[in-house]
Amino acid sequence: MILIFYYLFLGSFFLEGNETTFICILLLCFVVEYFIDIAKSGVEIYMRPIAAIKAMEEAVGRATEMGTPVLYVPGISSLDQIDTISGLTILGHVAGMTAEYEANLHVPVCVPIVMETAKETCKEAYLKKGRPDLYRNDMVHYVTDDQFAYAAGVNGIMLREKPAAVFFQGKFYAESLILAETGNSIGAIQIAGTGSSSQIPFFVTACDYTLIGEEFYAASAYLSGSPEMLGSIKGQDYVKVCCMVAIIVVFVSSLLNGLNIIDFDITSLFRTNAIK
Amino acid sequence: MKRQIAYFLVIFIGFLALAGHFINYPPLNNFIDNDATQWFDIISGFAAFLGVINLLQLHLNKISNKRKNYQYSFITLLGFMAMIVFGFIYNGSEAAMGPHLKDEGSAFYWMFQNIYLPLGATMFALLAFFVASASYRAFKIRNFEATLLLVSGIFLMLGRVPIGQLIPWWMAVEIYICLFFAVIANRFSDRKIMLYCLTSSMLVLPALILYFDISNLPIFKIPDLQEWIMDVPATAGSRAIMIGIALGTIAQSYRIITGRERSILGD
Amino acid sequence: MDRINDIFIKLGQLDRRYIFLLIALSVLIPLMKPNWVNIPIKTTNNTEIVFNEINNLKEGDKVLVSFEYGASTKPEIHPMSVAVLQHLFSKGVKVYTVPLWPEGLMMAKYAIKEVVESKLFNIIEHSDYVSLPYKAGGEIVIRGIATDIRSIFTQDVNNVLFDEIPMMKGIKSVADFDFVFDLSAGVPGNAEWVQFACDEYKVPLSSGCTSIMVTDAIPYVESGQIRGILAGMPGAAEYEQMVYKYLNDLDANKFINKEAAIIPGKATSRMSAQSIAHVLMVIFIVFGNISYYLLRRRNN
Amino acid sequence: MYEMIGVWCVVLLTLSIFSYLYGDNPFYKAAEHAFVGVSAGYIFTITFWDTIRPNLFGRLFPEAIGAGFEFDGTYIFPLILGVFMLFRLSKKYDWLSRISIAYIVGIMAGLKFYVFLNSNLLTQIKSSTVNLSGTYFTIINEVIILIGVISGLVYFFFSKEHTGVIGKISRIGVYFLMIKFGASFGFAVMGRISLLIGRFEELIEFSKPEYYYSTPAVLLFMIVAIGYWAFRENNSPIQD
Repeated sequence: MILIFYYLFLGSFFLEGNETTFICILLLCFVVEYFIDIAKSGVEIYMRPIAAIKAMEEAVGRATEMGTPVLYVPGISSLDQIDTISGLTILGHVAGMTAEYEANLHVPVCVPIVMETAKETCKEAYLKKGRPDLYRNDMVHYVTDDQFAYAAGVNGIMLREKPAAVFFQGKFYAESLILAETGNSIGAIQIAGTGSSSQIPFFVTACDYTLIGEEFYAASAYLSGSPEMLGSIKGQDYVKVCCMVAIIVVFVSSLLNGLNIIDFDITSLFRTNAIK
Repeated sequence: MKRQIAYFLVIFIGFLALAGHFINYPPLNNFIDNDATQWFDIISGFAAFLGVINLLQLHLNKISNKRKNYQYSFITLLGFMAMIVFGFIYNGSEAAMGPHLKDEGSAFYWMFQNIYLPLGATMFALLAFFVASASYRAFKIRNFEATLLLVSGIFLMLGRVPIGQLIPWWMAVEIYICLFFAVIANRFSDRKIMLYCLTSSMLVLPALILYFDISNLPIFKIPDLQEWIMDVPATAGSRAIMIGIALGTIAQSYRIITGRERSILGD
Repeated sequence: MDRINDIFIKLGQLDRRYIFLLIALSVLIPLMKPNWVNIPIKTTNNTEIVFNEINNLKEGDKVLVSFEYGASTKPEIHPMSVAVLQHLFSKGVKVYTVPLWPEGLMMAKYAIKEVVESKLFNIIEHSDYVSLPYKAGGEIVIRGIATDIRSIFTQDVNNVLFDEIPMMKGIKSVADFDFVFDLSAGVPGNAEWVQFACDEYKVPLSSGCTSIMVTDAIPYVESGQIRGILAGMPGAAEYEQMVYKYLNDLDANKFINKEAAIIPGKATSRMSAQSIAHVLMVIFIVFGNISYYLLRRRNN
Repeated sequence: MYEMIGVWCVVLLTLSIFSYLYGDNPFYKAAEHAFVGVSAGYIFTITFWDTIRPNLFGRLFPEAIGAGFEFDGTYIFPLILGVFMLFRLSKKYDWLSRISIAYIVGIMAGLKFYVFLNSNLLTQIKSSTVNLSGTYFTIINEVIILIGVISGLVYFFFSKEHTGVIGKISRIGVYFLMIKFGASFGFAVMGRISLLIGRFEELIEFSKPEYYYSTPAVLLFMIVAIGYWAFRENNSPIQD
């Protein structure tokens, strides 16, 4: 229905050149919504255990036992990166854990607007666990906007407070290795998660657990455990299958094209005229 | 009610931003293309003010409570105030206020050049040391995965400097053999047998290669092998990660703009 | 045997501060004493292409050199800039510098200053070289240079109007240049020069870039859209040596002042520092593994 | 004069940061705190002069500011949203700031949705074509890439147990990921060492007589001071 409507008004009401993207979005919405519906109807959804997510509670527990704070680093980007938003959603869950365990949470932040959002997230998390008394306004504080100055500041916090559990969840750049190595040298349990593909190797080698790429974005849904969210993850898996099929189709068709068996350039389908 | 407004706004704005890419309505397209991110910058600019207040609060608190290491907070406050004074009050150069930030004669530029830049560059350079200690610790032949990490790391390090070009083919062969045995070392129950196998293959294989005259195959040149690792398996790996990240981002955005992921607004 | 094993295991548990110290020395010594370590540098094909392209330029040709790097990437790129400028001036080529990064302005200034102060060449500003100011906009500036340079720039870096600069006469767009050389460390960089200017207007382009960028640029080099490439520190060292040899072998001509000393560039000693540090790290890794192996066997 | 002070400043700060490699010490602490303060001030100043003033006020009061923009009344909205942000400071109206945050989260989620779908997902799928005009070697390489991408994606399956066939394929995917990580690592080594070279060259330059041997002087002073602190700490009965 929507598709017919779309093609009917293509050019006048809709921009031309974006057809493939539009169809992909429709397909994606449909698949995800379908699985959310299934999950809502009460069907049990299997989720593969991810070690890093399981370890989060353990790490908070250990920090509580040792009487040291839990350090949570939400990356150095602003809210314009989905990574930062994902990091903050995970922060919501971690703050819930620290509220339960009565552990001390410490969140140094690099960007003021992220600080305000993180404060909001933590406050609500404590409220929801029924421990608003434990929330302090200085749990979340601003360090500085500069990448390496922030790294230096967080380094200092790690060296002097010696947190037993350190979370790195967000968008990281070159400073990732400085942070992870310092955390490693003070012997903290480190759990990292990032979508910055060039920084994943450093986290993998210096941290105890790492959420790699896609796992990181799914972590919040995992932690929430609500059928709606789990359903969306299942839907995401099926979108992935579609992608794999598409890759194989592209490969095979270009193979056939090269052998002159068919005469159709499939890449022409992927034309996109982005407004950027 | 107050909360509902925020949720509603996320959903409304999210779909508006998405629709801006498809609906043919120039003001909307223009907004999505330029103004939307400008607005974001402006709002974060206002938030910067909050950051400053927070910073001052934190350090003044530290000083007034005489918490541990409070003396250093004076340095932070001093540095901060100096930048603000040089940025808004004292100029020092002939340029007007505003452009003076980038004028070589201004006090602000002096601070930038002699304090801010060297500190940043040196923190950055610390990475050279950390990358060394991290690789020392991480590149251990624990299992097959770790070995792959090590192999591609080492070949990249060697293949990209002139020394890599000086490594002759037979040495490359010996390196391969050693690596191979390092991986399968645990399969041998007797150490002697392993050593015999190792030495014999170290002698026989180069001889075989010489006999068949295939010593100038690219695989025996570290720089060429390095290039292949970069171009083929590493490309495959990074493409898989990239697609994964794209899917994760898309799904997360979808959860946000359909109002399902709310923990960021505290739910 | 056991004693040797002990030594290895001890080595494996070395405090990381010793590693730091060794890394520092491995970088510091080749930098301070370049003569102590002399690793022969083999020139690669891509560097030779760049050298030959520039070598084929004639007296009076106009070359645009674009600066897109800053302080953090200066060790890698700056030696290329100096060597390229030396090579160009020795051929009597007219050089136009344009920065596309804010810091590129300073870098261009330093590079020109270094070459002028070496007193090796008989060059005068505004008749042999001219520096354009920095304009924000990245690829928009490239596009502007490609179509109408005067829509973007009206004066040089010292606020001298183009009409008063003899060598700006007849320069309207990128097509009026005989060659473009791009020194880049990111975006905008050589990819933008290919896409927005040189490909369309058929101006030959070469580039020098950081080692991290090379993988992205290689497709353009293979297709000939970029003519050869100086790849990171190794590329800089290779090119520098070629230029050094070329200047030494050169007979005196009217562009070059043979009485001045020809100073070898810095990339070569930096390259030995880099090589030594890499080898040291590989040695660390090997030792680490031996000790790990021995330790694991002992614990079994 | 100012230049000479600048040089000594650079040397002192550079060496103070490097002293962290030995361990946490007062020099590093001082440099770290100075860096935090200066950078916060720097960014705040730059944000005002380069963003707020030209992009916001330059559009609302084009004549007074002269940033080259025409009057644009819609920019009253970011002004309002920005002021809402400042309501964080009030206890009563701090809920208003949520509206600003909601705007940002919504707009970024919407924009990234499209951008990632287009430029990462679709172009990556598109680039998996094979070019038959190459040699056998390149075709084999293309096939290896295909296998790597598919198996790597299988590793990211969340709703399937990694056992049996899926487990085996995802293991192959992990191998490819590991090779990629190793390669990034090797690359990083290269780039980072060149940064260190840059810093060391500056320090070497500043140890010349025309700078009054700044580097060795500062270095010596720091070694003595750190040694003295270490000595005192070892002897003092109370340790913190």
